[in-house]
Amino acid sequence: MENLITGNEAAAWGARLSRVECIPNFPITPQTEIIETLAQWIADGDMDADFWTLESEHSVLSAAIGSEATGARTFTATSSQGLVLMHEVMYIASGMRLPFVMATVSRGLSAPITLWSDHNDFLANLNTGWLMFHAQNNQEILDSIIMAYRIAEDNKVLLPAMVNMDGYVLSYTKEPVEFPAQAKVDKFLGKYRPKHAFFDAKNPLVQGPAVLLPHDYTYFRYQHDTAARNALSVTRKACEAFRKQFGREYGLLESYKCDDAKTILVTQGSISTTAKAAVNAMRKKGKKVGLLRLRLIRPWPAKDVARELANAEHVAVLDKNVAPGQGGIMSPHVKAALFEYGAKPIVTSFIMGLGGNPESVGMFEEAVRLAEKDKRGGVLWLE
Amino acid sequence: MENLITGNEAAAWGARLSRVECIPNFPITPQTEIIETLAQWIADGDMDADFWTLESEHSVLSAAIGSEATGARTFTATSSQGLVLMHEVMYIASGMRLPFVMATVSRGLSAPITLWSDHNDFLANLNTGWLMFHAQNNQEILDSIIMAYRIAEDNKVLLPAMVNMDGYVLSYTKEPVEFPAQAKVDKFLGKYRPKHAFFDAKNPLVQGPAVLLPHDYTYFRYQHDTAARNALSVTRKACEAFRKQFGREYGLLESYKCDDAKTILVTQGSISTTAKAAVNAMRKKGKKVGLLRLRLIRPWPAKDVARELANAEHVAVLDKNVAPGQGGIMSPHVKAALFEYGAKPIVTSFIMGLGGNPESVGMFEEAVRLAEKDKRGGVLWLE
Amino acid sequence: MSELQTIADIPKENLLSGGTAACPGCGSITGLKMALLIMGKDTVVVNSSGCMTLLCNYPRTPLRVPWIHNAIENAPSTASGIIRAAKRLGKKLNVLCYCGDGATYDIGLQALSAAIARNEDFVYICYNNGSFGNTGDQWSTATPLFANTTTTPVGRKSRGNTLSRKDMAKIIGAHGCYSATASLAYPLDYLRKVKKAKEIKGPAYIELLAHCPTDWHFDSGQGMKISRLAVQTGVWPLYEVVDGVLYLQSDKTRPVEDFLKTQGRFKHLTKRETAAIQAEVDKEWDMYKTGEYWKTDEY
Amino acid sequence: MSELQTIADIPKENLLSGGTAACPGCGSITGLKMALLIMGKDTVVVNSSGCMTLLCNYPRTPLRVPWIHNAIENAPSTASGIIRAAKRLGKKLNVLCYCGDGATYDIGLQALSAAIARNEDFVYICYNNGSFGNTGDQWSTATPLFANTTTTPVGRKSRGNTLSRKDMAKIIGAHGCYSATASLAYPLDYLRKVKKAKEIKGPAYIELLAHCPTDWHFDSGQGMKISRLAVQTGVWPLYEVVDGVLYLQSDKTRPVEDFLKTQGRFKHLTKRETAAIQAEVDKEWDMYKTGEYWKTDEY
Amino acid sequence: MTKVLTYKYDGPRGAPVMKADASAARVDTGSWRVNRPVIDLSKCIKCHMCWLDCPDGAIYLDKDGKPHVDYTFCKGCLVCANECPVKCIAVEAEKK
Amino acid sequence: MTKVLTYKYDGPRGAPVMKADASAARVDTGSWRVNRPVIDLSKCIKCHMCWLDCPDGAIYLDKDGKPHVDYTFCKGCLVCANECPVKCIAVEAEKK
Amino acid sequence: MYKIRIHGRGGQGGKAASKILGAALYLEGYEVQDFARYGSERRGAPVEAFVRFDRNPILERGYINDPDCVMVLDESLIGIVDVAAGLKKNGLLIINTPKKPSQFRGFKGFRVVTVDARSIALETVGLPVYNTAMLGAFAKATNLIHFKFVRKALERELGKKLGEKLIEKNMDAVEKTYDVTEVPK
Amino acid sequence: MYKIRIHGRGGQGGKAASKILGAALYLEGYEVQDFARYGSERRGAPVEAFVRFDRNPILERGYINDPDCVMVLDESLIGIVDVAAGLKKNGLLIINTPKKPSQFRGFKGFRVVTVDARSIALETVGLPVYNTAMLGAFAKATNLIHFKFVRKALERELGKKLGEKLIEKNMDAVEKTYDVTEVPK
Ligand SMILES: Cc1ncc(C[n+]2csc(CCOP(=O)(O)OP(=O)(O)O)c2C)c(N)n1
Ligand SMILES: Cc1ncc(C[n+]2csc(CCOP(=O)(O)OP(=O)(O)O)c2C)c(N)n1
Ligand code: SF4
Ligand code: SF4
Ligand code: SF4
Ligand code: SF4
Ligand code: SF4
Ligand code: SF4
Ligand SMILES: [Mg+2]
Ligand SMILES: [Mg+2]
Repeated sequence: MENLITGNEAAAWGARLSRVECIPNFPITPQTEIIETLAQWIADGDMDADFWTLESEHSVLSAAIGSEATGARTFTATSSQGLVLMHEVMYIASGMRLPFVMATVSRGLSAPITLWSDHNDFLANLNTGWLMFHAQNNQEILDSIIMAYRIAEDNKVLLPAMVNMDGYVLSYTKEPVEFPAQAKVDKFLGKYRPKHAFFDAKNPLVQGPAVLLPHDYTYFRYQHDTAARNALSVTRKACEAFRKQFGREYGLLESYKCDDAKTILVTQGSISTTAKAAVNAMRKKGKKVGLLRLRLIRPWPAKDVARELANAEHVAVLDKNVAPGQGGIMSPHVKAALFEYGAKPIVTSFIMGLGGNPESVGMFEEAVRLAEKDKRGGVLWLE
Repeated sequence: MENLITGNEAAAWGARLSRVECIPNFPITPQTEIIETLAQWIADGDMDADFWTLESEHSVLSAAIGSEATGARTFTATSSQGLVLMHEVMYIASGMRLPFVMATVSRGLSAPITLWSDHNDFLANLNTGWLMFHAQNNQEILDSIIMAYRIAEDNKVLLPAMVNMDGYVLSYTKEPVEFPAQAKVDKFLGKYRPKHAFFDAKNPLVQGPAVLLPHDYTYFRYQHDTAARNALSVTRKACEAFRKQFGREYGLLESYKCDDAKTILVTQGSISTTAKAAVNAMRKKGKKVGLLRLRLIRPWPAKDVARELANAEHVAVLDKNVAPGQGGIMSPHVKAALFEYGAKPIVTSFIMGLGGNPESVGMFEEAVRLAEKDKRGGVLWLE
Repeated sequence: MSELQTIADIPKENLLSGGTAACPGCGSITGLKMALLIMGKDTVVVNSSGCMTLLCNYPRTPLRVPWIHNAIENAPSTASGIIRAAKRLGKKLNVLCYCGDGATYDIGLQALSAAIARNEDFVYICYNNGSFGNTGDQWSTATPLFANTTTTPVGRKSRGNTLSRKDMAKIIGAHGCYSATASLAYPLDYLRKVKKAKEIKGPAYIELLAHCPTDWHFDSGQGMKISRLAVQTGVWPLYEVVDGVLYLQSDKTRPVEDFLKTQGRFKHLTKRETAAIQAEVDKEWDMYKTGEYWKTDEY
Repeated sequence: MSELQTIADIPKENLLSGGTAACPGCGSITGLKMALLIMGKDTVVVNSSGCMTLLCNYPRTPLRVPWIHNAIENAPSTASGIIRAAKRLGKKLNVLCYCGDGATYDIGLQALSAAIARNEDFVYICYNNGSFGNTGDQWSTATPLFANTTTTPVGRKSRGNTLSRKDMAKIIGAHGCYSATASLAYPLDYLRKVKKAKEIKGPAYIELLAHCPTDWHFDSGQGMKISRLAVQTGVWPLYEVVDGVLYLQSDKTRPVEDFLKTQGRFKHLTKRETAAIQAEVDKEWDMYKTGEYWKTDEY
Repeated sequence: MTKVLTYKYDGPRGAPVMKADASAARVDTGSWRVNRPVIDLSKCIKCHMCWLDCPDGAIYLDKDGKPHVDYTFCKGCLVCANECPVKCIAVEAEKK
Repeated sequence: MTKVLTYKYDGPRGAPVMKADASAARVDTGSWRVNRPVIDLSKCIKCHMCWLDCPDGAIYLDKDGKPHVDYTFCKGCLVCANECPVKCIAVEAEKK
Repeated sequence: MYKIRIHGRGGQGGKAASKILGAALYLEGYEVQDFARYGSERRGAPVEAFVRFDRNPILERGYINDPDCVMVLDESLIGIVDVAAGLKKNGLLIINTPKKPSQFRGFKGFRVVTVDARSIALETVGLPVYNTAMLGAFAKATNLIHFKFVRKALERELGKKLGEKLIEKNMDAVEKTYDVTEVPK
Repeated sequence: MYKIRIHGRGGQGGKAASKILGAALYLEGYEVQDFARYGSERRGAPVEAFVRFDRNPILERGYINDPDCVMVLDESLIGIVDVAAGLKKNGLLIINTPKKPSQFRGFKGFRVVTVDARSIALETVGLPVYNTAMLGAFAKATNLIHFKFVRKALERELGKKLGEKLIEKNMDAVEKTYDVTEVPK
């Protein structure tokens, strides 16, 4: 089955097909359509799950922790102010090793307040210990949510996962999306049967104890870090299984015409498809240009990133975000990866697309032009 | 005047000498002593300021925004869970360009919950657009708060600033601290007379409007970023003025015996002084070892960092924090700085000191030993 | 300011211009406009994220008084900073929080309750349109029973919102501070309450029913009529709580159906559901009339 | 479970061992221990950060029932997740939130109010030691008037806390749900309320005065006596609020001084200040006795 | 077209703050109107209910206390027409 | 001494979760005691108030319903001694 | 790739128009992307919606700066919004108006099509909903979509909301507009 | 650098002891760092405090693993806590106890000093506060601090809390302990 649906609907379908059991939620633009879609399905009896609106996103994530800690497959979604309001609890969800999935719909952060998309909200979570996936189109949103449950719930991982889409430009945009068959998804995912985190009067557990001995605390952080690193290979395997089952191919990264590229654009999210159009246009003009799309943001596949970029002369990292006083948030990670790898393309950092500032084929062409002129690795703002 | 005081008391003295007018607050270990000290001074009539406890740290920072937006010099302090609970409002405070100061007392994040210090809480703010200072001892805490007001309130900057100290090991530790004379501080700081953010019925302003045009939104982010970058030179000048006025020397970084060093340790916060003891011990044994202490974390003085490290063969970055699935939070920034600079020491990343895990002279010696053996730039956890 | 016996007594300086993004016939903006007539020029408006936030859409604002928007959940805390700073700096400013029901009943309740407990000197008006309006009509704890919203949708297996509205004005009244309900259809009553609230040293809370053509689904010109019916049917009793004692001001003279049938959000209601709402309202009014709750006093 | 007429009726299985970090004579842990006798084995305790959090100090716990600590402000929200999931998964579990006054009156009030408005089926016990205890005795909105705390310290220009306690049990009562006060010195009354709360389908709130030798400054053995005096002096009236109607259960038989003088946090009080506290208590009791607030019913 | 942004630093003016100068009054929301309220001043009793009730400040009073509609703002919600006690505000379809 | 940490991945067991097995009962808080409550069972009326009131679960009842103090836990708060209706719990200074 | 930008006002159904158009094109076998911008738009405020379609997968996203076709649901927007911004040379500009194309002098170099969708909608549907009627004009002007797919699309996107009768009436509007629309070469 | 670790129980004044000791040493002209660990410690639970002092600025921080001197405020801790952990060879171990040093067989290789601070405190101050009394023992055993600075330190750190009379009594305790403490070579 295929249909024309929005990114938000794709996320809702991802949750529905994953047979999530608990959906705590709170409205925020541009995410709201996800929960509205789920609400309508449940109201119509098309889906069976507990859906309840809490009084804030801090509480939403707290409730998700509660339901997941009890043993129910849990889903939620948020954006922007809601996501940063959850920040305290983000660390708690991952530190408690609770493998649920949250769809996030990127929107710029206040102040000043905006409704349009950029990645500052999503990237506020780089240190929270969550798995972070960033989708480029609606199909990938749906598929990634299903995959995210499989990866998160793997005993090698046991961590919560975010699946991000860009607000408006995906969340409210209809595209053709193919629906995996329910039976196949059921097989792909199985039931959630936690061994470590559940509530049961006969086997009573303490979840969330204080850990005041630094040695023990360090042990748990080490386990957490290892679990996150395990997600690299677990994701690889899940992608492979997914391809076998559903025919669509995903990886930690998407490398688009990088093999012989002299200049490579690095992007994430929905701007990547426009960037691919730009690559195609430039290729037509005979320019050796490629695109590296970051898909798995955490754990950070540093080696894979570096390997793809190592042979380029120029790399243009396009950050649809900004950390004032530092620059694009992803560019230091890309540079560090290259540094570790010992590769030395010239990396130009671009800041663009803030607060919904639109990208275009022309913008990526311009970025390539500017990057190829760059001798020292500068920072440029594009509009 | 000199006295033996704790880091928390030093922070309180910094606020007192800066003649702060509004102090919204909330208790959290190990910060509480700061507000307790201020409360007692006010109760005794030794200090004159409005001190009020709100019902959460989210509200504390919101109130700080309110008082600073009205035109009053504002101070607050927090730690750990409180700091991450403020996360949403952190972006708002800086986006509204409100120059107040918050002392933070580092403590590891939950889950699992701990009371002891690491830097995950402080470093959760790298993208928030705040100025971030990290002090190494009590004297520096006091001095940095005074300097932070001067830098924050500079028209070239107009951004809020955090001054961080490590919990327990500074916050609860007494050290000799010299007190700057009030009159000199008054001269150094002047009164706060905002031109952009105040409330007045005769000159009514709208603060915090929605900015729905991406172009305008981008403009404000650009201004914000420029303001933050301006803080590099403004801080340099403030340090110079401070030295002239008070005789103590500070910079963006502290370079300790780096000139001829083959191996350089990179640290921040209180572990730096122990690291210096280790450097001294190793120097005595004839090893060419140095220390680079990060003091201004945001804006990020990438060039200065790279310049100091450029000639070393080995760099050991000691992160008292961890981003699961990525590693030490500062190490990619250090590597990116070196990458931009084109320098190529081998950088070994160390994770240590989580949840209060203690450092020691021996640990730094071991780090140097391990770094010098490292050929490819690894990641190691030390305890 | 005189005694507000008639419209003639209302100051005529309008501090809120048109040209805003508010829907035609919006009760929420009407409530702000009216309140500012009384609050006057030396008032800082503190707004929580919601429909009113979009009034100030850079680079334009309809306001002639200071305004701050911080976030959705922190208007009272922001207000407390303003109040303290103004006092320190010797500025005479009234502080008016103007916040939606979502911000008041739900995500900002805590900041409000705390500011009241701290005895902050401010006026808080909750404009209650019964939903998260700005995000497009989602259920809040202020949404009435059975209302159709996008997160409590009517469907093959659902009859809309299953929960009763949180009784906010009474909850605030239980804090011991001034708490009142108001309706735009009784503007003099509303503005008298605003005036009282302004004059009180300390916190004062007013909850204004803010008809919302967009989410309640009615023609934009009908708002005042619907707000009047809310009072007349007893769905929205007018009262004041002073020192913990409730003074009832309105009377219940019509069946709730007269109110419900004016709005699309209730159009799915069966007779039985209408009767259930009637029963709930009757029960509440029994409490008023028999004084079970609080002492009641006729208007 | 029988009717709880005497201690003999209390189940004897203790679900909370010793060996914890709680101070000797701690009322808060006593309250938890007692409540669990009634709540029983199939109870999940949801705790907010506070003194009780340190009971479970890895790798040790005194508990024999499931426990979760999430953060300071979100126990009721966490609880709602547990309740929903347990229902879905077909697990029969009672959910008991056991939270401090800071977590209840202040930083977690919103989550609590919302969970009640959503009609979640849980028991919430607020153990009220009148301060942020775990951080070392800072003022909360549950701190009594004039109490000396580290953030409302007595000093050359200050007489301690200047604000009256938020009247939480009444505020919760105004939500329309079961709300009661309790004292450890009247354990059967307390446990009867716990039993009632457990049996109610939906939310039920109990506020327990939890004597705290450390912050109130008294000898650890005196706690029960002080808790008894709190009731006898009317500082801590025992009542239940059911369907919005308050049923008073205790009587005020002694001057407040008898209570105040037992604790270091009040030792600076002048006669006038004691009288002011007496006046405040008397005013509240006048309301009870004349029925101004709510209907009152003798115990 | 794609531009490289290079703003100069605007100091305090670069903060997202604006004067509360009712500048929205320059925004033409009159174009939203589908229906147009027209006051028949000959019947008007100057009760000012329309002035008070108008959500958009589109009714102003002249020196004599007579109400007038400012069609730049008036969104045509028709609250005024419905609430006028003497029904002297007529509704006309807006011609486009 | 400084160690390089290299834990293996412990799967679900690496989560900060523990059994609610009353393992704190192995912690000796009896050493905190300054004063020691001593029950005179001959006077005891088995009202069980001490059992109910003890904050630390340090009083247990034997088969006959007689209360005994478990001195491993008893912190010596003396609540029991104060609350015993027949005052049959004596207080002795803990000898160290 | 073919790109359409729709200008309307909040509440006039610009979003629905893009949805139905998108669905119809999708049913025709095109790769489709349809996108309605939501901002602070209220009833009456200017809003935009977009449709891209192609035989190949669509990579470009977001705001359409260079449409092949612009549809203006509300004539009064002209002058307030630069509706023709970026419209390709000789691009199609469909305006809901009783006026003649020749009365729109400002739009040089574009193919202006006018249609009195309002009147037709009132006549057929009985309500001032212009979006479906406009689809008829689009079909006529471009010859890109079949009626049967428009009907299917209508059923799919609005069937639940409107019910069979209204769908029928809307189809009447589509057909009627199709018939009366005059297309410049 | 000289490093002291103090073991006590919550409520016994270990923190105060480190404060007063720190202040006295500071007044003596040393660079000083004093640090009390706070954790979940309640009254009665084991707690630790630390003092470092030196003629040069102190760079090391945090927990003291290798003290020159350990003070044990509460004898009952021995066996529960490894009080001598890391104590330097021949390091000083001062224990508050009525017992003789010879009764502490476990502590080989250290200089054990015992002092019945409890009794002395009860006698002089009238309260079981052992911290000040222990300072007398430290002064005697190390000869590092002057009484006058102990008094000053007491006034500075606790003057507000105790008042003049109690300060005097505490000084009595210090002196008395000083006198009775026997120091092994
Ligand atoms: C933390 C956070 N969560 C969610 C939102 C999204 N949001 C913006 S306005 C709004 C609705 C507010 O509802 P209400 O207070 O009733 O005001 P109304 O929109 O009805 O005017 C919401 C949920 C937000 N801005 N911040
Ligand atoms: C967000 C956040 N802020 C502050 C704290 C610090 N904190 C931990 S426990 C506590 C006191 C809680 O007080 P209360 O709820 O009364 O419980 P008590 O400590 O008195 O048992 C505080 C403020 C925290 N853990 N999280
Ligand atoms: S949605 Fe309702 S409250 Fe919001 S602007 Fe429109 S009419 Fe007003
Ligand atoms: S501080 Fe008070 S509430 Fe906390 S553990 Fe000690 S006695 Fe109990
Ligand atoms: S129609 Fe509405 S906007 Fe226009 S004047 Fe009347 S009330 Fe005001
Ligand atoms: S409401 Fe009618 S009568 Fe009153 S002033 Fe307006 S137009 Fe005149
Ligand atoms: S003294 Fe306290 S801890 Fe010991 S048995 Fe009695 S009540 Fe329990
Ligand atoms: S309280 Fe006294 S009488 Fe009662 S059981 Fe205990 S020891 Fe016996
Ligand atoms: Mg609302
Ligand atoms: Mg408390």
